[in-house]
Amino acid sequence: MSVDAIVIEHVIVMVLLTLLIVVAVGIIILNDLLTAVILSGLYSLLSATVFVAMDAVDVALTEAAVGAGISTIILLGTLSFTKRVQKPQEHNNYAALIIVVMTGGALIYGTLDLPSYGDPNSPANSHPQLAQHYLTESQKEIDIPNVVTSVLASYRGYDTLGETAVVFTAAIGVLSLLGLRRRRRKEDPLLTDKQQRKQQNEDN
Amino acid sequence: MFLALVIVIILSLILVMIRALLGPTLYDRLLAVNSAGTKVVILIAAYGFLTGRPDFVDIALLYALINYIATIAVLKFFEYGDLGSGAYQEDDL
Amino acid sequence: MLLIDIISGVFIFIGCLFVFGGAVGLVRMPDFYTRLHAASVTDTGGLLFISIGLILQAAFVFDNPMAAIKIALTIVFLFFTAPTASHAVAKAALMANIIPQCQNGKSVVDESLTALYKDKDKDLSSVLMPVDPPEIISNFANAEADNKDKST
Amino acid sequence: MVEWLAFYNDWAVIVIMMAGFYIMIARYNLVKKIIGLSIFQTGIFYFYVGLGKVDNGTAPIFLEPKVIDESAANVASGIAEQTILYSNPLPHVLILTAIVVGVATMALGLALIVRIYEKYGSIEEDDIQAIDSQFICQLDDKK
Repeated sequence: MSVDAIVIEHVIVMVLLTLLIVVAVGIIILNDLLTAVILSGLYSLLSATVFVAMDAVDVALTEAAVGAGISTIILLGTLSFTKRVQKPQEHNNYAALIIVVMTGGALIYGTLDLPSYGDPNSPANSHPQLAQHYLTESQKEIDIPNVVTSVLASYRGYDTLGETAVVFTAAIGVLSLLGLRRRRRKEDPLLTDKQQRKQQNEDN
Repeated sequence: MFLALVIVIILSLILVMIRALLGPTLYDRLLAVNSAGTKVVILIAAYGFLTGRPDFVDIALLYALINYIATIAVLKFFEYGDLGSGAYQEDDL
Repeated sequence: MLLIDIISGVFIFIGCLFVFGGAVGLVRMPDFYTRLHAASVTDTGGLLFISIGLILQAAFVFDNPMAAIKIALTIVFLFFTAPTASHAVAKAALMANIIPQCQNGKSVVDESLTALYKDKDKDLSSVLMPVDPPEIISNFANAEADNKDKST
Repeated sequence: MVEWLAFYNDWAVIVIMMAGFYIMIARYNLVKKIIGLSIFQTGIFYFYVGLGKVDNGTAPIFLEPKVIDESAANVASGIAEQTILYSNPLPHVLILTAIVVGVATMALGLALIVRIYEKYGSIEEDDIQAIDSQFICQLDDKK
């Protein structure tokens, strides 16, 4: 690849990140919660594209399965148990805006010392015992063509074990909060005809 | 060729996003997101060709399936106000 | 190799036209159902043409038959799922009383149609027939009369 | 490339993070807060993965040697003997873990929101605080 190819890749990542900013601002502005959930699905779609453009294909796979699939569905499940409409807020929260702008300014000041995007000689990419070791030795030591898999399952296997423990704890927490109980069905006169018919069908 | 394809798809993605952000009804937004999903599938496939490694089409394959599942889940929520089949509760749809 | 490039380029160009036209239609069309028409039809068609171009490239230029098979599977899945999703969106919108509109913003279909559509016990054959032309004309005449009343 | 454009990705990531942060602290709706949390998380993911990106590199999945020769032959600029570059796999691993943990956190938070709605009948933060303060006032009256 030549220099032009590098520029093209950088520009594609920049455009996709800008689109992500637009979607995030849309989520801030719009008041309907269902709209926010739909837009967060769009956000996950775009974010997986960003991961593909940043060469992180495994992350993109996980984001596709987890971000676009599971998050949307559990958010919708929550909305079906709670209200759908957000209460409109009267005032803009200027204190929050000031805090956010100050934090962002501090972070932007911090980025000025970072290595530029895609720098092959940055400390993270050229460390001889981490990245370079994984890239050069893992084929001999573990013999899996996908380096991410070998790092995930072997070099950093305890990380994965801890992750599994966290997910297990979260599952226990969700189950103990929501339980396996069934919601009692109310005989509500306001049910629409269609739902009543569904109910009758189920009773028969 | 692949560069032109990627550019066209990103442009149409921007147009679709305009509809998703402006859409007057929820169904417009949902339609736009569904359409954006199809475009993202093409974009991921084309990006693999652009960078010279077309091995990563299986991400696009996964996306084609996940997008369908998400759309159907949202529509089921629209229609019944619920994701499960047991409780039909009245809510402010 | 050059021949394959030309053929796949033509396919990808046609697909790009479809996709971009569909996106423009999604923004420009006035009504939900016309937008649905613009988006869903062109997405499916554009995906088909672009994927054929990519399959040709993967199989002959990149020499990677596995990628070609994967793209073919993507076509198969999306041809099952995309029309189903479009149909489901349209059905949900009809259930939510979003009514198709015609040029002057007046409803083409009577509002009672959607109400009757929800009531499955009734016989739908009379409803699903198109509305009689004289009735539409009289509807428009009434609407114009209303407009004149409002203006005067 | 222009000098300041080298930092554009970092700045965009920071703007995304701050958008999520603003949703979290300025919106009263709890579900919206959770969505803001996930946006904040994805901003951090882009930052990490962007640190691991290497120019001219591909995804860290080893290529067959035959493909290496072909791609080296395809390089028009005449770098014949260049070894193939891969992106840094370590941030990808960390982010894989973080995504799954993030969804677990989100599920737990949403379960808490469902419980809060069952108790309070509202998922707006100010409503919940009003109900709480009312309850505390009642307790004081009883004393």
